[in-house]
Amino acid sequence: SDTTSGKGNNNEKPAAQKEDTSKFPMTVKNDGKIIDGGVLKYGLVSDTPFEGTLNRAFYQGEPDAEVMQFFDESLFRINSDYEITNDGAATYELSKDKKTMTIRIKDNVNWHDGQPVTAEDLEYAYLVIGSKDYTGVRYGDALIQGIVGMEEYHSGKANKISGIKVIDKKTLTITWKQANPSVLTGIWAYPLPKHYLKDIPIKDLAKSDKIRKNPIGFGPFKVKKIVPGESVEFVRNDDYWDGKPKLKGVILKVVSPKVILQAMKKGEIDVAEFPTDQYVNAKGTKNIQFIGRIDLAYNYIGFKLGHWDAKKQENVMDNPKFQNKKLRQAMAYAINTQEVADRLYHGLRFPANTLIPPSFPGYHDNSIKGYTYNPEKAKQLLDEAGYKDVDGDGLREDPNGKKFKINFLAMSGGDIAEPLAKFYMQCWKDVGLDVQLVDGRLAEFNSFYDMVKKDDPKVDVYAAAWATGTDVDPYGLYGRNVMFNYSRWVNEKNDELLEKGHSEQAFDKEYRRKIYSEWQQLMNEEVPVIPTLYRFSILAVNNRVANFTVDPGSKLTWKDVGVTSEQPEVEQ
Amino acid sequence: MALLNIQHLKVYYPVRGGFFRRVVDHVRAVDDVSFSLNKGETYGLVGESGCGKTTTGRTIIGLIRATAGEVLFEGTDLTKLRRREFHPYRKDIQMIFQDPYSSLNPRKRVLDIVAEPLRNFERLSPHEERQKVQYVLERVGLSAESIYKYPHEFSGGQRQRIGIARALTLNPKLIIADEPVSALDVSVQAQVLNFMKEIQQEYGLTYLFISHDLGIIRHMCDRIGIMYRGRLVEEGTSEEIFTNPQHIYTKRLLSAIPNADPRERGRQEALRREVEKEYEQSYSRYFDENGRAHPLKPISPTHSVAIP
Amino acid sequence: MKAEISGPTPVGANIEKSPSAFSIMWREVVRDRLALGSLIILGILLAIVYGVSLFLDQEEIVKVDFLSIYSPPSAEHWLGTDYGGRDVFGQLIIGARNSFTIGLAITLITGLIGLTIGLIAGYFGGWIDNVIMRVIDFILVLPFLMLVIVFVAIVPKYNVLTFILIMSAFLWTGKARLIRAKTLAERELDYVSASKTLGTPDWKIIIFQILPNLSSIIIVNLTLNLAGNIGIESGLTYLGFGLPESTPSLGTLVSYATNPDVLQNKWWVWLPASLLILVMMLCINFIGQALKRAADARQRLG
Amino acid sequence: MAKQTLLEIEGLRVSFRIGDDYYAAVDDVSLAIGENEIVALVGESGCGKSALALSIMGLHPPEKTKIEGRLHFKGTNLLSLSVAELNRIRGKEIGMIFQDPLTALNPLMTVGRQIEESMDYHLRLSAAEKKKRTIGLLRKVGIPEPEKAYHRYPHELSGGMRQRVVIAIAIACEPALLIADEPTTALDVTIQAQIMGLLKELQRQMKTSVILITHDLGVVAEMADRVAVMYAGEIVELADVDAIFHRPLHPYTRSLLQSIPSAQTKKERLHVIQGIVPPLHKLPRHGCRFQPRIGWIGADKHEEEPKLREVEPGHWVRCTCYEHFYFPDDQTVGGIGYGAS
Amino acid sequence: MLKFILRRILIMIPQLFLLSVLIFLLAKAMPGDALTGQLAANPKMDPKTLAEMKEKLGLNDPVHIQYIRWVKNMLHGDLGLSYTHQQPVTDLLAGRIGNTVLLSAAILILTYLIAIPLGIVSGRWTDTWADKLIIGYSYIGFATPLFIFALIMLFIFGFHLGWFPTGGSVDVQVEEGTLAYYLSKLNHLMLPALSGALINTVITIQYLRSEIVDTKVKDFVKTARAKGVPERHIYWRHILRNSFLPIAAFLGYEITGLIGGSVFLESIYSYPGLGQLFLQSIMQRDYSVVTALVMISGLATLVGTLLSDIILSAVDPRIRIE
Ligand SMILES: Nc1ncnc2c1ncn2[C@@H]1O[C@H](COP(=O)(O)OP(=O)(O)OP(=O)(O)O)[C@@H](O)[C@H]1O
Ligand SMILES: Nc1ncnc2c1ncn2[C@@H]1O[C@H](COP(=O)(O)OP(=O)(O)OP(=O)(O)O)[C@@H](O)[C@H]1O
Ligand SMILES: [Mg+2]
Ligand SMILES: [Mg+2]
Repeated sequence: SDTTSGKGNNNEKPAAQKEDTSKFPMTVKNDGKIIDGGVLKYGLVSDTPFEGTLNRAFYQGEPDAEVMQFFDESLFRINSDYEITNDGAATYELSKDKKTMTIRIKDNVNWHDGQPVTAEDLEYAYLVIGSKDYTGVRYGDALIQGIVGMEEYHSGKANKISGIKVIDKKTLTITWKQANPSVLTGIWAYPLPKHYLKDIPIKDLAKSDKIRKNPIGFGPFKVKKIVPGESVEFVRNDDYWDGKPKLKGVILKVVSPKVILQAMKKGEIDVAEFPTDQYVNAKGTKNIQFIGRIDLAYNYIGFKLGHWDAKKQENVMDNPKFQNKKLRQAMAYAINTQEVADRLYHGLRFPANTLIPPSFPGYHDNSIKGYTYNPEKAKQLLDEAGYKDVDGDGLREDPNGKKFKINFLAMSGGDIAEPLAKFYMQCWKDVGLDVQLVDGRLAEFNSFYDMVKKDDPKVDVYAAAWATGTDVDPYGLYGRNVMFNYSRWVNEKNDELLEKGHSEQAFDKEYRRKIYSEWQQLMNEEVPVIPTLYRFSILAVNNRVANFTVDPGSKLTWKDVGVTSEQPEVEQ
Repeated sequence: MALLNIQHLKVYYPVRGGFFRRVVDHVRAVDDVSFSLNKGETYGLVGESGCGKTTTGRTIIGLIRATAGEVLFEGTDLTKLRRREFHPYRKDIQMIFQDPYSSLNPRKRVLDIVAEPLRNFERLSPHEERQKVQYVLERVGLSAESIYKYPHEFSGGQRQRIGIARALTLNPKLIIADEPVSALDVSVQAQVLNFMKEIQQEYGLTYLFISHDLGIIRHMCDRIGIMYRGRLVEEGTSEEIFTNPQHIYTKRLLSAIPNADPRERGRQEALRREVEKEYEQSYSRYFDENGRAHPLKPISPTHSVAIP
Repeated sequence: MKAEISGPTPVGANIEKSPSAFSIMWREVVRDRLALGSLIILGILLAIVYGVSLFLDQEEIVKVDFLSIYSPPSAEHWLGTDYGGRDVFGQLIIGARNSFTIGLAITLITGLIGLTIGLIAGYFGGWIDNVIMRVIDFILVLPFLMLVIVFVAIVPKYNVLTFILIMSAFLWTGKARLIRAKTLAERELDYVSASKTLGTPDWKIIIFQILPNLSSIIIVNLTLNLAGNIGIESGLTYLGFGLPESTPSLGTLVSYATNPDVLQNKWWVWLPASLLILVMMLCINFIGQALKRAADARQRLG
Repeated sequence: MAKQTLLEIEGLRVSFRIGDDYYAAVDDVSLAIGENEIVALVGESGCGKSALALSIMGLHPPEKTKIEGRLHFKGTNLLSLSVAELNRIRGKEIGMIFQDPLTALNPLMTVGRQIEESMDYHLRLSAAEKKKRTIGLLRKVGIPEPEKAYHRYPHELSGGMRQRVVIAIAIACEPALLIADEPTTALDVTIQAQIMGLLKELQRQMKTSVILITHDLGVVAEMADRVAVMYAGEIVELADVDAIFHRPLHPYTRSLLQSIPSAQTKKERLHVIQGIVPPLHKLPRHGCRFQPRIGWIGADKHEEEPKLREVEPGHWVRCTCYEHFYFPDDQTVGGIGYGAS
Repeated sequence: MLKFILRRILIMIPQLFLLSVLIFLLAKAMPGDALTGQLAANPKMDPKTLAEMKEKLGLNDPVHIQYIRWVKNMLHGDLGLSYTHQQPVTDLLAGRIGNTVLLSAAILILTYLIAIPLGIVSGRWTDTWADKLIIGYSYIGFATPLFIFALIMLFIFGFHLGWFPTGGSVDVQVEEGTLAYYLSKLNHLMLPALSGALINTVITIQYLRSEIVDTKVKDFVKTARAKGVPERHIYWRHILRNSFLPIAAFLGYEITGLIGGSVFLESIYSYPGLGQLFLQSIMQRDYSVVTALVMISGLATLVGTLLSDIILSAVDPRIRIE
């Protein structure tokens, strides 16, 4: 509830590292026999209706993605590192120089209206996103802008993208200006049904009925009926390329997080992403199981070290207040993240050690110890750095003997926000640091980012979170020329490592792993931001559901999910 | 010389209507009225409800702005004065109100009520002020300790006397009495009327006495003006009006008064029928095509009638 | 009749005999057992709340203690703790103090604004009245809740003071209308005309003549309003636009109940605050009803 | 007075609850109304005239009033009737005209409907008949263009017209008894004259009896057959109209007559009745209630428990003090400092 | 009549204009814009594209230009584009307004259905136990926050007893236009409407009661009794009609209250309507939606007051509307 974005814009099933999943299974346990013609009720847990922009190229809210998972999917399946495989509706091949990818769509992949999914459909998706009439946000992606000829097309100089070639009905190639290993996780592989949408001008696509009311895809279920914003009825797509789904249909309903537990207990909902703050109360419920995975996200506390020079498009590290590494380290040691994780989050979060979460099992460096709670160490570091209590008020002064006051910006929202912020401040106070909330209150989401983005001088330290997406590359968050590097920390070693991390060489997984391990160590040493917590996301599943998993390595998909009884189990 | 001389006084109230609530018409509450009051006399203004008596009185004292015409008080036209300039004249003209209940602020003690004009016009020490208030109160027949009481502790007649005391504190020359007793019970009414006569003599007051009760008018007034729809239809001494009415409206008004002698019942009824008949027959002779009275014409030095 | 000036009567003797608006109201409240009981209860409550809060350290109370999250009532925490391990009883006391102070402040500020504007509009009438009424009409059509939310999002420093000011900015209109209507009626009464003819300036008439006559209506209205204003911030808190948690209020405690678990299983967090609001509102209401009767002579008990 | 008695009031006492106690506003009133006669009730404000009238109609709120005594109307005691039974008499047998025509009519109902309403319950008539009868009534009470007036709302009529409507309502079912509570007080003299004429005319036509409540002695003189003078809840004098005006006995009656200025004859001085009518809860409960207002008549001249006594045929007076009454010469402005409640 | 309505509409124009300026400036003054949320969600976004999008949305123009454009579009029935919904605001509202109107209407109807009998009982038989009970209810209702009450209702009737559905406005499986569809809508409506009405009604009850208490001692009621009108007709024809007038006059402001209440009810009952949309939009800084919603609710209030006046003039002959 305190994150910026929920879960990022990934739809693929993220994997969790095996050793971390002990807390939750990833797949439901149900040995019953799947009945024929079962209908599953899926709860979309949200305070608000889903927006209903049911198209991969245009949607913005996470709820829409949850709706889309039933009827539309990527051409590729992925492995546990979120890299594309050849098990999906299409296969791929990279050229020698790693700049060109050839994509072949399988023959039996058809849209819900019976038309085949073609190479042109995928090209059309790129044409839509790259169009200057395009109203969505996907053009911002570096991988899309990096396609040869994309800029020309976008500025209107060309009417095709020269880097995308349709070879035949089911084959196309995409060429990038530079080789970047991120294509394996970040390639856009959602075709648009051109035959269905081509008559609608691109600028009107997002509001068209063909996307909002009668969307089609090639996924395991077809949309039968939508009650805008609140529910969707899906029926089985008998023509699904991967075989006939086991469920006859799915009913998706928006459920308020306030009542989801009740709804699960009553069996009104079979499957739902479960709000973590209610997990404690739900724990013992007999008729449901919880399965979980580690999110592609982490919470952190950032130090404001400089500002963003918009003209030069560059971060400038010019704020002296936190330039002393020891001060930053001390503040990291001072906070008891373990206690937060255990008490406030009841174990649904756990202390973070690096800036690449364990949900990237191939890249997360578990050997880094991070900053575990150690107030003595913190005090020692502060003493070393010259922050001592000279006037005896219990609070440390800066090396010049002046009052040292730290302004902490934290975001409101949810029950936990306030005590969490309070707790951090108390921790810091315990080591003698005077930390106050900016404006004396938690900042509401928009004000928060307003202040952080604009490098408001009122802010010294801020607590935020990042969703990483499925691409492990941290450049977009910590690069020198990246606006989202909110701490404004710049460092040459960092530049070098990040550059190497998405070079052609990095297609070598081992190499990449080494580079990112180095980077994690660097960040751990320099602490421009303190990673605080990783998180689980959990789903509640009624006992009658079988074959449901959140394990991306598993071969199970929605097609395999079934129910083992007509009626859901109900809590007595 | 007349103390007060009203010349062609007109007071119109705007009537709003139409799309933008603009003024579309006027209620001619007072429509060209002229009369004058001599020092020491009581001039009675009578007429049916809504004929403009109150408006006339309130215009004279400056509560309502005149639309046209002059109100000459000792030669000064009050209607032309600005707020500031009017201030000194407030001392000379005072008003007695109809309702003794609403004309005294229920939240004020008698002392504050009666001293209000003193505080506006004279700078007195609290002690002097209290002495003066007690003096006037005793003049109107209320005991000295009443100054610490509130109006609701008094009967209607006593309240009316407090109102009179308040009007008297500044030694006014003219008092406008708008139906001063119509809210009072018969017995109390007599009290106030007697009293008003007494103080008139003592202070040499001039009254503009407004009422619709002809019995009271006859009892109180030296001269009488009969008003009808914003105009005077007849003016004369009390005797002339009551014994020799000329205008049909006056006659009708007089005949409508119930006769307090049961033996006169039949005669009174006959008279009434007769006047009514005449009224119907000769209506057009007395009123113009708009139903308004004609300008007054003198038929004797003291008696004027609105006839063409 | 001979006038004899008797010496001035001593002032004290008669003064208690003349019932002022206040003494009438007082009498009415005392006579009504329900109102008297309410007054006593309210008085005790407020004495406790303001008294105890003197000894409580707000910093200490809002201090997060993860070791005792949601602990049920015990000797240490009389009313248990909330999800931050903070003592509910302390929050209740300080919250009640804050809420009552907020309610009172809003009531007084809106009362003052409404009174001034209502008196001016009602007394002078004409275009002044017209302009004021148009402004009031305008404010009345504003979607209150929505605009408050927008305001809350805008103000740079959001604390008790700004909250009071924002609420007051919207809530004075009703009072202004009421006072204006009453002033209009009062203005027609002859005592106002009398004052005018006696040469009293307008401002004096407004303040010293009309205002005292509106006092009972004002007191009644303010009392009944106070009842409504005590829980005023709870709705906003529920929507996430209430006061910061570091400023405990009854509304904050009550809106914890939106967490279904708290609502069902942790009664000690929200129920005492809800009951306290209820009791305070009822007490004030009962007193207000008695005052209302006092203001309306027809309904007086005696 | 050979006429048959229509309504007989016997020992009526009407008390109102103030606080926890009951106070009598009407006390020991006995009065018989004969057929086709007009009996006037006069007296100052607050002496119980309306309270008496409303108790005949059964219009006092039962939870606040106590009514004792007997009210025989055509042989039934009105006080023993249930509301439903009373409703069969109200409007049909007894009609009432209220004082203030501004408030006595329902502002949301057309005049026609309000008149018809009483026919709904008392007469079996079709809608058309009712309308016809109503228009007839409107014409009868002298409303011009009755067909149009039928559809008018009260606020569209002038005060005089409204009072006519109120009268039309009261006589809609041709009641045997009409109670008119100050029917002309709110009206101008000319209109008052018309209404008086109308009432008398109606009374003659319909042979109804009328209880006329007023404090205007002129109206009494013109209208009434008999007069009951009330003071402080009691009838102090009851006699023919001629006797009241030419041979008044009770000091109160005599004082009243002396205190009214008349348009017919000019008096130099008006008589002032000292003091005021005491409010309900301060009424003296024993002795002559008028005694405080004629202080110059010694206490010994009053009866201890004054009773209404017939001093000549048809002329009744309460208390013996009338025998000793005289008007003092040295009239002052009125009781100084007296009467603060 | 027509003229009156026209004049009222003319008066509404400056009010709406002021409202539009106010809300526009406020919206601009709020921290963050429609893109703020996107940034956080989409870290891979390139700043150039961002600037481009800002430009495209016209967020870089001077405020007055933005205002004029906004008003102009609005006058053409174009309320702008919802950034988060990728949909014209008009379409967006069209999809939701039905629900809110339905809910509000249901609350209004229930409010009166509850208030009228209770108000009558309590006003007619004052000081009886029934009256005391009703007054007690009205005090408690007055002191109970709507959202708490709605939650409790939801838990009791939605979950514990299971009488009503716990979210949404209609079942997805029922065929549109069939009887089952309307029944399902009604079924979903009942609980939120009832919760809203039970709280909303207390003010009306108190109002009605005191009106009845005042009206029943009026002279014309005495006149009616003197006519021999039976008690129940006295109430129906004389007392109640007169007592309802001030309630009719209140309708306009009632609507403002309903709009506020819908924010709570819709979010608790997951009932997709304008209130919920407002909350969502303000969080996401979807200004075109926020401004449109505020304008609409302002307009609704104005129309409500107009409606009050028309109703009032229909029932009260003293108020004549030329
Ligand atoms: N403020 C006002 N606005 C519009 N019309 C008014 C106003 N005051 C009085 N009038 C009208 O002016 C006319 C004269 O009114 P005014 O009060 O002077 O009559 P009046 O003779 O004193 O009557 P009454 O005997 O009832 O007191 C009436 O028709 C009245 O309706
Ligand atoms: N409902 C009531 N409750 C208490 N006291 C009442 C009630 N109605 C009348 N009274 C009192 O009873 C006394 C007689 O009142 P009533 O109305 O009968 O007088 P009245 O002779 O009709 O006077 P008026 O001429 O003013 O109408 C008065 O003192 C009055 O205050
Ligand atoms: Mg007048
Ligand atoms: Mg009476």
